[in-house]
Order: sequence, then C-alpha cells, then structure tokens
Amino acid sequence: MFVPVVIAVVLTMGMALVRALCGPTLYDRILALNMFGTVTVMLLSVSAFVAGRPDFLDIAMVYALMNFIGTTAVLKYFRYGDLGGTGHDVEPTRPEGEALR
Amino acid sequence: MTDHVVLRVIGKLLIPFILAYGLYVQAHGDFGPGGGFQAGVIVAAGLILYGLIHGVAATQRVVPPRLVEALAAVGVLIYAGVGVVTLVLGGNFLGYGALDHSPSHGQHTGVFLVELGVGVAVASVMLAIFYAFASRKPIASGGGRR
Amino acid sequence: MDHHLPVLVVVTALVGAPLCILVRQPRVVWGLFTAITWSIAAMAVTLLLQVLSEGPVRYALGGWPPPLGIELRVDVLGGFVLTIVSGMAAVVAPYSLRSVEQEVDAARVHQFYAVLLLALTGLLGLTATGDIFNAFVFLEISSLATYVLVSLGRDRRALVSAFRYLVMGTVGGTFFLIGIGFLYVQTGTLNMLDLAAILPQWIDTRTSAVAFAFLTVGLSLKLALFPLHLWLPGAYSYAPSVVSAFLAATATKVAAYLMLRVFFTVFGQAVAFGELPVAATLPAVGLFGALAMSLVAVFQTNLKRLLAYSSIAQIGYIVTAASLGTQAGLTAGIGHLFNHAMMKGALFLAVGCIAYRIGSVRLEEIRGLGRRMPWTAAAIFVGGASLVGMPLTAGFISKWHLVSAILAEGQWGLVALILTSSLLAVAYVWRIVGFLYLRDAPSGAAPVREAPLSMLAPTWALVLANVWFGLDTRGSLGVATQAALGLLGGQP
Amino acid sequence: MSILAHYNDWAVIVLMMAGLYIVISTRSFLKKVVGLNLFQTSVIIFYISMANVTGAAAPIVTEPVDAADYANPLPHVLMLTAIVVGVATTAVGLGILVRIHEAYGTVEEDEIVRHDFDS
Amino acid sequence: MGAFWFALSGHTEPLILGCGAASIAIVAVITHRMGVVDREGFPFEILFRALAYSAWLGVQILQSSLAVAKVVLSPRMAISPRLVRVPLRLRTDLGRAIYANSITATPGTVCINVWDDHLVVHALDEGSAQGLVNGDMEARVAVVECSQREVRRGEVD
Amino acid sequence: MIEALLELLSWACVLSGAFFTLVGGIGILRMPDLFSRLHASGVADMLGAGLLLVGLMLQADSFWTVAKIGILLGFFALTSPTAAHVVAKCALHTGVQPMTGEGPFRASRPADREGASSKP
Amino acid sequence: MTVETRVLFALLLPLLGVLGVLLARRRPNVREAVSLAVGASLFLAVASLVGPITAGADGHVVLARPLPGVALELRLEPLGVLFALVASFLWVVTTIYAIGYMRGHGEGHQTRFFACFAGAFFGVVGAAFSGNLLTLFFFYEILTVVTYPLVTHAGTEAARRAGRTYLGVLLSTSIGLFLFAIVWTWTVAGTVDFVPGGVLDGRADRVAASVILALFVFGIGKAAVMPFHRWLPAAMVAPTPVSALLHAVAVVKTGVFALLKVSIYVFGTDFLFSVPIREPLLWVAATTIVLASLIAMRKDNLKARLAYSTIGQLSYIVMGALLATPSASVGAGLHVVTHAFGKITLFFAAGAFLVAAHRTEVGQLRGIGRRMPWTSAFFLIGSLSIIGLPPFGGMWSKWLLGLGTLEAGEPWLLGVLLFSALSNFAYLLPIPVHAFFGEPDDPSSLEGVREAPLACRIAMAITASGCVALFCFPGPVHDFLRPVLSVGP
Amino acid sequence: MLLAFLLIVALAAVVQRNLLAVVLLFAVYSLLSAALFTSLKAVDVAMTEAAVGVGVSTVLMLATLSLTTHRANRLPRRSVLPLIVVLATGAALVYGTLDMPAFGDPGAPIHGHVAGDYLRRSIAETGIPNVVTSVLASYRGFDTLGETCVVFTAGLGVLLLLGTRRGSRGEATQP
Ligand code: NA
Ligand code: NA
Repeated sequence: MFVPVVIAVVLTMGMALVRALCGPTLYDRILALNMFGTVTVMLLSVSAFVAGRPDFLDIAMVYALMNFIGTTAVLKYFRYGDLGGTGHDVEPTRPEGEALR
Repeated sequence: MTDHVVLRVIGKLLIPFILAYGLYVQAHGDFGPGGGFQAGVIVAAGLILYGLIHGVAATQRVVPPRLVEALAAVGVLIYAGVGVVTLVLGGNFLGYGALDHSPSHGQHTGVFLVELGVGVAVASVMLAIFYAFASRKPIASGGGRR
Repeated sequence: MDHHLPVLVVVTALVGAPLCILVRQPRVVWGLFTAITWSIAAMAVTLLLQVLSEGPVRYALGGWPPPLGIELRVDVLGGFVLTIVSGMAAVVAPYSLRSVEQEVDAARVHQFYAVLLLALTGLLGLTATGDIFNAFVFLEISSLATYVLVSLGRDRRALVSAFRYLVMGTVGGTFFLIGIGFLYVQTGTLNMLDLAAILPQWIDTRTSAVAFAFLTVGLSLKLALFPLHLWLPGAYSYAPSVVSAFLAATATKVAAYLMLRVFFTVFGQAVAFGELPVAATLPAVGLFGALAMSLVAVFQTNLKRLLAYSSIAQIGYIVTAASLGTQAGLTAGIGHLFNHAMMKGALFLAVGCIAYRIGSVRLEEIRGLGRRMPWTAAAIFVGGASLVGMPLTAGFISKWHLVSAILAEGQWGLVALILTSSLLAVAYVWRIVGFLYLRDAPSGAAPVREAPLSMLAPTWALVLANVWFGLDTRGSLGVATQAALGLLGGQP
Repeated sequence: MSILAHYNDWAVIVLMMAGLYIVISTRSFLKKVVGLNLFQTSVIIFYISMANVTGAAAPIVTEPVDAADYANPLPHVLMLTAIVVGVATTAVGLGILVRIHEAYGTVEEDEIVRHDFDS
Repeated sequence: MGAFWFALSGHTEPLILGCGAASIAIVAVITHRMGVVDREGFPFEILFRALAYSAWLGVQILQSSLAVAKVVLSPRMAISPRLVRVPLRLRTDLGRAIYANSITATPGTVCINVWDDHLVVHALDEGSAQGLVNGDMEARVAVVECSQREVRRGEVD
Repeated sequence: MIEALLELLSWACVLSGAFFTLVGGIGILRMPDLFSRLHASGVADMLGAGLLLVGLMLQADSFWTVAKIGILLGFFALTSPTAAHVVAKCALHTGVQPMTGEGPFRASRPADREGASSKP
Repeated sequence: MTVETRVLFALLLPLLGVLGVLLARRRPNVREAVSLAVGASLFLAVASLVGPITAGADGHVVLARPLPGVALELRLEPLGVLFALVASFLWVVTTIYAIGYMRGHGEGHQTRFFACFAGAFFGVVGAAFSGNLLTLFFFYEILTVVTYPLVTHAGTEAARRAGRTYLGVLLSTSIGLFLFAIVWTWTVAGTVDFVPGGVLDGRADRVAASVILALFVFGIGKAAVMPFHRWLPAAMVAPTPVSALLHAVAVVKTGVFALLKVSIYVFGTDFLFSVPIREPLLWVAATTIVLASLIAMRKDNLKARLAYSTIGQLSYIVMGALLATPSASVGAGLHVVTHAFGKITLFFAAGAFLVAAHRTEVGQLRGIGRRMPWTSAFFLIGSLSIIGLPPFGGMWSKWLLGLGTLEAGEPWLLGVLLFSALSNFAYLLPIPVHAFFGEPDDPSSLEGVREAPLACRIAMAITASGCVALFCFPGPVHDFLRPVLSVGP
Repeated sequence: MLLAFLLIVALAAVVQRNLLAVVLLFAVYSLLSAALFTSLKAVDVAMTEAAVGVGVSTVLMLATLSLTTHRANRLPRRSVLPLIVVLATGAALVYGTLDMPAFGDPGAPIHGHVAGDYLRRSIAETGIPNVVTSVLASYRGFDTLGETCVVFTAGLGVLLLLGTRRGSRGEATQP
C-alpha cells in the first residue's frame, strides 16, 4: 500500500532535483532544495512506518530542522552576503514597484 | 534579518523548541537514534538560527564567546574526567562499571556522563565555529591585501 | 599505577589541552604545558623500561576484553616511539616560551598550546593503541592539530601550505579508512592482534591485497613518502619555529611507525614480504625519493625549506630500511627514526633561534652568522654533520646500519643510491655551513645577539644527544634491535 | 558469485572517485573542500552498506538477540566518528580558506601561485 | 514545554525526567537571555484559539490546493500571476506573522512583503487575489491574537 | 467499525498526500517563473506533507508516535510558509521580477534570469 | 706518562693549538708563538713514541665505541708514527715559513688560517694513529673539512670555485667509495680493525675483494689516483704554506698512507697478490705517473707544475702499496718521507718567488737566481731529490721501489719509473738552471727584487738539509719500517 | 534509486563550476546519503549526517562563500593525470570488492565475531538498548573520546585562525 506513496515521493524528489539543477535563478534552486528536503522528510516518515520504527521520526525531525536552518542561511547569504550581520537594509526599498496592482 | 517580521516571529516561536528538542536527543541517545553529538549540533543549530535572524552580536550577548570556549574545554574534561574517576575508583580507564555497585548501573551512569561531555563540547565548538565565521567581515573579492 | 601507564601517557596530554583553555594566562599555560610534557616524558621512559624488562604491555580500555573493546598495546617499538615523541615535546617546551611569545598573538597563546598538546595527544595515542580504527582517530587528531599549527606561521604562504597539507592529509586519512574497511569486511575485527590472527586465512584474497595497498598509500601520504610529499616542504617551511621542530622530529616518524605496525604486526612479515610486493618496490621508491629530494634540497635558498626537503629524503631512508623486511633493515630503520628525530629536532630548533633573532631564514640573510651567533651556528654545524653521517654523530650510526643492511641483501643499486644521496646531503649541509662561516655578513646588517638561553639550551641538548648517540648506541640501536626483534617475533 | 552481488559497492566506488576527482582536478580551493566531503561521505556510505544485513532491523535491541536479525552496529559507530572527523576537517579547511582569501584576495590555486611563485 | 518534552520522550525513568526538567530550565535561561520571553511573552493562551483557526485554515488550504492542482495539471496552464497590495490592520508582529504565513500557506497566494499598513502578495490568478482583499482571513487572525492586541498595542516597534 | 473507518481515512489521507506531493513536483517543473513555482511547492509542502503526516498519525499505534508526528506537523506548518515567504522576499529584493499578465507562459522570459547577486 | 697518555696527548695537542690560536687572535705574535710551540711539542710528543714502538708497545686508546664491534680507537704502528713524525716536524718548519710568508704577503684572516692549520693536524695525527678503518675515515674527513677554509682562503670567486672542486671530489670519493668499501669490509669480515696480515683473507671471495680494493684505491681520493686527481691542482689557489705542507705533505700523504695501511693491514700483502684487480690497478697507477708527468711539462704556472708532479709521485707510493713486496712497501713508506722533504722545499721556494718577486709562472723566473740565490739553490736541491739523484734522499725510495717492481715480477713498471725520472728531469731541472744562468726577458723587472724573508730562508734550509740527511742516514727509517713487513702469515 | 540520485548529484558536482551550486549540490548529496543510511538501518548515522552534512557543513561553506567569493572558477586543468589517478584508484577498489561477501549477506564474517557479541551482550552488560550508543560510548568509548578531541581541536583551530571578535582580522600576513 505504501508502494505508490513511495513512488510518488521519489518521483517528486527527482523533479525537485531537476529544478535544483536547472535553476534558472538561484532562488529557484533554493526553493527546489527546500522542497526536496520536505519531500525527503516525508519519505523518512513513511519508511519509519514501513520499518515499524517510529524512532525514525526523530531523524525526520532533525532533517526538517536542518532543512529550515540551511534554507535560512542560504537566503541570508544571498540577500546580505554576510552571515553574521544583523541583516538590516540600510534604506528600505520597495522593489515591487511597477508590477504592483 | 530583523526586518523580516515573519521570520523573526516564527524563529522566536521555534528556537525554544529546537533547544528542547536538542536536549531531548541528548537524553534519549540510549533508546533511539541520537546522543551527545547530534544533540550538540541541534542545540548549536538553534542558537545559530538566532544568530542568523538577529546577527552574531546578539547571539554573543546571549552566550558569550569566552563562555563557549570554556564550555568546549569543560565538555572534553567531563569525558576524560569520567575516565580518570573510573581509574581512581579502581577500574580501567573508562571502565564505567567502577562507578556503581552494579556494573550495569555504572555503565548507564558512565554513558550518560560521557554523552553529556560530548554534547557540551560539540554544542560549544559548533557555536564557536559559527562565531568565528560569522564575526569575520567579508571583504571585496578580487582586491585582497598583499 | 604502573599498570595504567599506557593510558596515562595519552590522557595526560589530552586533559592538558582543555586545562590550557580554562587557564588562559599565557605564562601559566606555558608552565602547565612544560609540566605536562615533562611528566609525560617521564612516564614514557618508565614505560619503555618496563616494556624492555617485562615484555609488551596490554591495557584493556573500559575493562572490555579485546577485541570487544579497544586495547592499548605498547611493545618495545611503541615504547621507543612514545619516548621519542614525548621527549621531543619536553625539549621543545622550554624553547617555546620565548619563541611562541614572539610568533603567536598573546590572546591566542593558550589556544596554541592547547592545540600543540592535542597534536601530542594524537601522536601518543596513535603509538599506544592496539586497535587500527583507534589509530585512525588519533592520526586524525594529530593531523588536524598539525594543519592548524602550520597555518599559524607568519608568512601568508603558511596558510596555503596548511591548506594543501590538509587536502593531502585528508585524502591520505580517507585512503587509510578505506583500507581499514576492506580489512574489516573480511575479518570482522579491528584489533591489530586479532587481525593478525584472522588475516592469514584470507590473505590470498584480492580484498586483502587492496586493503594493504590503500593502507600503504594512505600512510605514505601522511608520512610524505616521495612522490606523495608535496605538502611537506611548505608546511615545514612556513610553520612557526616550535611547530616545525616538533613536527619534523615526530609527526612523520609516527606515521612511519604506523606503517611498520601495518606491515609487521597486522599483515606480518611473512605476508607483507612474501605474498605482497613490498620488498620489491618500497625500498627502491624510498631511495629514489631520497635521491631526488636531496637533489632538490641542494638548490633551496630558504633554510627551513632546505631542511624540509632533507626530511623527505630521510623518510625515504627509513622506509627503505624498514621495507627490506630483514631484521637488520628494521633495526636500521627504527634506529634512523630515532636518530633523525634528534638531528632534525636540533637543526630546526637552531634555525628557530636564527628566525627569532633576525626574522628570516633565507640563506642570503644568514651570511657570516657564525661569528655573530656562534652557539646557534655551531649547533647547526654539528646537526648538519650528523645529517651527513659524520662519524661520532648519530647520523653516522644510522647510515652505517642502513648500508650494511642493504649490503646484506646484496642490493648494489640501492647502495649506490644511498651514497649518492649522502653526497648530496654533504652538498646542502656544506652550503649552509659555507653561508654561516665563510661569507661575510651582509653590509649594513643590524647587530645580532646570540639567541636567549632558554632557546639555546634545548637546542644544545639535542645537539649533544646527536653526539651522545653517535658514541653510545645502547640507548638508540640497542633498543631499536629489541624493537625489531619484537616486531618480527610477533610477541604477544 | 554473482556480479550483481557488488553493484552497490561499485556505485559507491564511482561516488568516491567523483569526490576524489574533484579534489585532484579542480583549482578552486573551496571546491576541493567540497570534493573532500563528497569523498568522505562516499566512504561512509561504503561502510554503512557493508554493515547492511538483508531484511534486518536497526541495531536497537531490548533483549539479547541473534546477530543476523540486526544491522551490524560497529560500522555505524565507526562512521559516526568518521563523520565528525570529516566535519572537523571541513571547518578547519574553510577557516584556512577564509584567511587565504584575506591574504591573497582569491581562493583559486593558479592565482595564488602567481602571487607567491614558490609556494 | 513539559508537555513537549514528554510528548517526545515517552520515558518515565527518573533520570530521563530529571533531564527533562534540567533541559527545560536550560532552555528557559537561554530564551530569557535572548529576550524572547520579555518582549512578547509566550503565547500559551492563544494555543486553543489557534487550533480552531488552523482547522479552518486547513480547509482553505485544501480548497485552494485543488484549484492550483487543476492549474498545474491542465495542459495549458491558465494562470494570470500578479502582485496585489492587501491592506493590513493587524498591529502586533505575531498577528502579522500568522497572517502572512497563512496567506503563504494557502496555495495560490504567497505573501512577499510586510509593510506597515499593507502586505504585498503574489497571486496565481484573479480568484485567489480576491479572496484575500475581502479580509476574512485577517479577521480570523485578529480573533486568534485579540487578547494580545490590547496588551501590546502601544509597544509595536 | 471505527477502526476500519480510521484505516480507510488514513489511507485516503496518505494517498492523497502522495498525490498532492506529486502535483507539487510537477508544478515546480512546469510553472513558468519563480513566484508561481512557490505556489506549487506550497501544495507539496503544506497539503502533501500535511495529509501524509495526518494519515500516518491515524495509523500510529502509540500515543508517542502520534505526538511526534504532531510535532513534526506543527514544525512544518510553521517553517514551510516562512521559508517560502523569505525566498520570495529575498528574490524580489535582489531584483528578480515576477512575470504578470495572462498565461500561457513559455519557460524563458527576460525576467526569468539569474538573480543579480548570483551572477558569476 | 704511559704510552697511551702520550698518544692521547699528541692527538689533543693540535686541538689545544686551535684553542690557543683563537684565544690569542688579537695578538699576532702570541698567536704564532702558540702555533710554533704546539707544533714543536707535537713533534716531541710523537718523537717520544718512537722508542716504545720499537719496543713493541701499541698505545691502544679507545675513544668511543659507537657500534658493537666497531670502536673509534687509536693504535700505534711504525708506519703511522713515522708519518706523524715527518708531518709534525714539517709543521714546525712550515709555521716558521708561514709567519714570514703571511706577513710578507699581507694576507687577511690569519687567525682562521692558523686555527685551521692546527685543526688539520688534528686530522693528520688522528689518521696516522688510527687503529681501524672507521677511525681513519673519521680523521680523513676532518682533514678534508678543516682544510676547505684554507683552500678558499682568498675568498674570491675563483677560490670558492676551486674549493667546490676540492670538496666535491674529496667528499664524493670518500663517502661514495671509501665509506662504502669500509662498510663492505665490515659486512664481509665482521671487523674493520687493522690487523697485521689483513682481515679479508679467507673471508672475501676474489670478486668482492677486487671490488673492495678498487673502491679503496679510488675512494681514497687524497691519493689523487687519476681520474680523481682534479682536486689537487684546484687546491693550488691556497696560500703557498698550505700548498706546501698540506698539499705536498699532510693531506696527500694521508691519502697514500691510508692506502698503505689498507694494503698491509686490511688485505695483507699475501692476499693482495691473489686479488685479480691488482694488475689493472697497477696499470692505473702507472698511467697516472706517466700522464701527470706529461701534463706537468706543459704547465707554465709553477704551483700547477708542482701539483702535477705531486700527483705523479703519489702514484709511486700507490704503486708500492699495490706491489706489496717488502722492498716496494718499505720504498713506498720511505718515499712518503723523502718526497715530503723534497716537495716541500720546492713549494717553499715557489712561495718565496711569489712573496719576494711576485712571480708565479715558470717563464718569469729566468735570471732570478742572481737576485735570489738561496731560494734558487734550495729549489735545485729539492728538484734533484725529487728526480732521485744522489746525494739526496729521493734516491733511496726510488731505488727500493724499483727493486720492488722486479721482486713482484713487473719489470715493465721499472720502465715507467725510469720514464718518470727522466720527465722529472725535464720539467724540474730547467727551472733552477734558467734561474741561475738564463737571461730575463725584461731585465728591468728584476730591479727591486730581493731575497725572500729570513723566516722563509730558514725553513727552506731546514727542509733542504733534510733531503741531504735522508740520503746519508736512511738506515733508521728503513729499520724502523722493517717490522711492518716482517709480520705476516 | 537513492544511489542513482546520488550518482547524478555527484556527477553534477564534478561538472558544475559555480561554487554556490556546488555547495548546494553537496547539501543535496548529504541529504540523499542520510536517506540512504536510514534505508540501510543506520539510524544514528543518518541523523548525524543530516545534522552535519545538511546543517553544519552547508552553513560553514556558505559562510566561507560569503567571506570569500562564489565566483565561478575557471576551467579545470586540462590534464588527464587526475583522471588516470582516479580511474586507477577506482579500478583497484573494484578489484578489491571482487572477493568481498555479497551485499547484505547475513553470513558474512563481518556480522559475526565482535558485532555479534555486541548485539548479544549490550543490553545485559550496559542496559542500553541502542547498541550503537553502547558501543560508541562504552565498548569503544576511547574512540569517542578521540572524536571529542577532534571536535575540540577543530573548534580551537578555527578560533586560532579567525577569532571571534566582530570584524576581526588575522594579524598582518606578509608575503
Ligand atoms: Na546514540
Ligand atoms: Na501559498
């Protein structure tokens, strides 16, 4: 019964991986990676049930946590180029500009 | 990233739980996956998240670098200290059986203490490394000093 | 407490490191460092004497019987190497007071000593352990500490050197790990003696052969055996003086020791030299390296770099001698391991004295220093004589045994290589001496005082050791002979 | 013996060699570090796959058991240590890289060699 | 926190429980130093209202997910992406964060920016955008954090 | 009866969770620009993961497992939208412009290029 | 003092000299007085050993025992004592000469000069007294190292280049071949001691023995057997006292002395006969003699000519050692002495020409005999002794060597000796003859040329009379050396 | 399947020249290998790899990128030597595996001997159900002490290299 689930999850991982490899912007990659992480956590949770060891959920938990922190770090790096700073914009800008309705 | 309202609020909500989770992993290494090393990393990760959101200076106010350095040393000392204590109590080095009347209990205590040492050391070291990297100001690439 | 000596030797250094961090005051930390290294040296000597009189010592960590738990096992060779390493640390300790004050930021001195102690821990642990994976762990401790120590040199090239060292060292470590994996997958054990007992039934499998190859290549990277030496010259040239001296005298020696362990204890002489092509390849590789590196050394313009290349050459000698597979060869190799530690230690310490006073170790800058720093220059002279293999010095004893061990095998070509390489050694040592004594000081050079006593005394202690062990070889070759016998006899 | 018995090992070997190739071939110091990490991680996979027992459970047991029902715990333990060694090396390596960049303004090997010809 | 620990653990040995207590103490100290507790308190009291809200939100998510799924799976992706400005009346950071996250959590809309008096939202099509501007969701968020609002209104930074 | 119902429900949840995950995956491949992909990933992150975990929760045989999954679920609920939001915000701030107007869109549009700071 | 103490004392005296010279570096007079005093005491100390040696004492002293079975030890035997005696006597004489020369020539770094000079004698005495191959090697190397600063004394680029050749040839042969031969001997025989009758007999097969012998002959580079002779002409850049004492006496004689000891005490004369490579090596020595003579004739530089002459004469001794008959061996031993006196006289004279008249080339010496009659006369005496004409000592050693060739059944070597004597005639004798009777190319250049300093003349007088004395009283030397050869299986 | 993913990622990392992309690929690689560990029942290892590979290493690499440059590096050396070395090493390893026990074979020697002892004895001797923990902290506790030292060394090393004061720089490094 879990087989289709696993197949779906693995397929999704593959698609996310393709997006991560293709980009085109770095934010696409980051998004794809974040999603990849999420899906991996799902895979882990399912395998926890398949194996009958709910302890594995702990691994899933660590994964999810690290995924989040990793994503935050990447974004901070991209946005500010400096992990240690407070990350304030010097001048608040309104980049949404023209596109905003 | 303090001007990211969402991130700041969610981070605030999460961090205590991350820390608690790390300590849980520390305590339950005997029963399931986890142990001192993983716990140390998770605890440090929680603090690092705080640092990412509020800046490294804010984290250093919460946990001063001096303290971190000292705690790393303390962690190693806890581990080695357990070994020395067992040795003094008449066992071999790291022979936890000497810690208690029943060897099995002694083992339990010994493993717990040792994992604690690992956890403290790892958390402090990870944090120290984060401090070290994050305190460095980036310089323009290409035009380095000679 | 005698029973606990093997573990105490290692753990004392280990505990010292965090203590240094907690203490923080530079002078106090130095005092602690000195006290620790001296007590370790005392313990190591006691242990060696104990082993010499009572045979190998085994210590089951955690009280778990091996192979279930990790055991420490110190035989004569182990005790000897422990003595070399801890002795060098003890010699370097008084020297480091002034040298480190000059070369390391005061706010970081405590961290420096802590890392130095960790490097020492790694080297000692690696020597004492009887478990091959445990050896890997300690190998990595010492390597990691070494990368850091090297990177602390003043010259920015220290950073690049440290990084290259790190990359090659890590690749070496990982190769070693792969080798362990291949061994383990067949035998199910990690204890060296247990491996030795189980391996013979698997020895003609391809897996064992590959395991052996990877262990050897991994260790060759760590001990900078030509042509895997690329990291060493930079690392030794740009590291702080204390570090260069300590590493040159110990680090590669301990890696060589581990190689002996793998060859003789784990695989056993019969296998390593019967089934596997060690005796056919390694001696030639080692000597060719010795020759090539000596040649390169001749053309160096930086004193430390010159000595570094010379070290690679000497490593070639050690490997050659040991991989002959005979008792004479092994004795020569182990003896040279000891003697080379003495001579390179003395030379690097003396060079450190020069660096302390004139801030440079380029040959051009040391012109005429023989008159201005007579004791330092004399130390270099005697150390150099030992390196060349002048009679009455330790180096002569090494070469003598090396050549006669090879002659006994009838390997004429190798003898020719050794002699040529010795000649090159004469050439580079003579260059140094020429610059020190026979050139006039560069015009307008600032007046230079002799190095402080706290640095000269350790230097000369090693210089005199070179002479002493050139005259009385009971302490060096006597023990080396016993160590070789122990390795070949496969004592329990 | 079936060739298929080792497909797993061979895939891992390809992974290892990819890591090693990066280490050897690239001129970017940072990429070298990544390569080292890939190499080490692959070795860890190698160990863990050797610990595998078909159809076995994770080595968490509450009563004395038969070995064949559980994965071999020893490689797991070893690899925990190896992972730690790996990350420690990475940290130090990256620390050195940061300093190299401050001193040279680059972390590319050929540019550094150009700055300091002999190093 | 105690519940959290116990939920994770499920062990009742004194040693472990002791650890739990110690852990909670440590976390409390650290979070106190972080200033988390001081500034906005810990929102225990809204927990129950939040549960009710999340049930509602779940339904919303389901609905909009189906819509997005239809779009994704349709051969000709009929989307008309746009940025919309959504007025914002919530005053506490917590409320704004919950609101913004709720918007993002609902497929079809992603909150991009939070300003003083409005949010900038990226919507996949006309319909998703309209659903927001009428402010139903915001009202519900306001209910969740209303007790907070009175207390904190003056202290918003 | 209740058990059977629960079982059925849980499988429904799990399978539909898997379905939505797959939809999210397809979406992230097919959608034309970063901002629209965010919506797709939201489907997988929120609904896919959510339903799957709820389904597993219903299958769990002990309270502790349920609790753990609950915590995991809560964690997802908090972090997924936050991550998506921050990605969007940062992207916008570094100059990635969303495309607007009516579809269909082809994969490459002028706006769909590497972010400013990601240029080599 | 026991014999052992005296041996040790003799060994340490030069070191005392080094110390004294260094301490007295600020006072040249004291410095040179120290040199003289040490030289004289060394001579006396060595002389005091002659009696005990004749009486059969061996003055065995162990300095150190670095390897099991191999010690650093001194052990006296007649050959060594004789060598030490000659060297130390000539040291005194040379010091006298050097004082005049160095001051007359205004050389710098005189402290270093005298210190190294004394240091060289540490090596010489040690080598002379060495009790085994290892000890010999050790002092042999010390001698090389200590004399290097003397060779490069001028400090010019040319001097340094010559120094590199000097060091390069000597060290590469000694470490590459000599040491190798020693280790091999040890591996084969289990000992490196000098034992009357040799240690290799019965232990080394003929091939091994051949290789070892070749290694010794070529490895002892100080014996300057071609093709390892290049260092000797190179060393002529050194100040003349150095060339005179070291490169006509101490250093080169250490080489041939070492070869003699090897042939007598390592191989043993009997065993040497059976080593197949002896014959080819004799050819090499003969070739060296002939070639060196031919080259010497073509050299216009006086010191270079003398250097090649030395190379030839050294091979006489090598030949004697290899012939290994009683006459040849004694002749070789005697030639060590006679050649020393003859050649040092020639060098002294050459140096005197340089100091007094700044002449270095043979062609510049025409007519100089009128201005420097003493010097030219001493040069004549030296030349005659080298050629081997009566009434000078050179005659006896050549005579004995000639006898040796016949004893050994190698009469063709006698031809080589005769050819060499004739060529000596051709390249040495014209110099004093032209000095006295030739007309200078440019008579004005002789103006202002005066006789050499007194110290130089005294030194030359002593060595020249030595040449005569050796002709008149060769007996003691001969008898002294006899026992060396009478022992044997 | 996971292995196939891993291979794709690894090869992508080989050809990728944008350093940031390389780092992200490494994160994915870690994530995948952790999943693989879970499927191979190595739960502790999986958790550690997740925490280290995805978390610590990635953050560190990003920090380094932010302090240095993520500029794409130029073309790799056009040299076949690395390829030869790698192929030779790989061939040696493949050669070595030929005599290995098959994947997952429960009868392999590796699973008997010491490993079997651990599984049998752990609970009785240490009272710790997670055999990995009992081996790690007790049977092979000395390894773990060494491991702690490694971590400590790394921490000190980074402190020595970089310091922790904001904006601090290394002391002047002269060429
Ligand atoms: Na654990
Ligand atoms: Na959304």
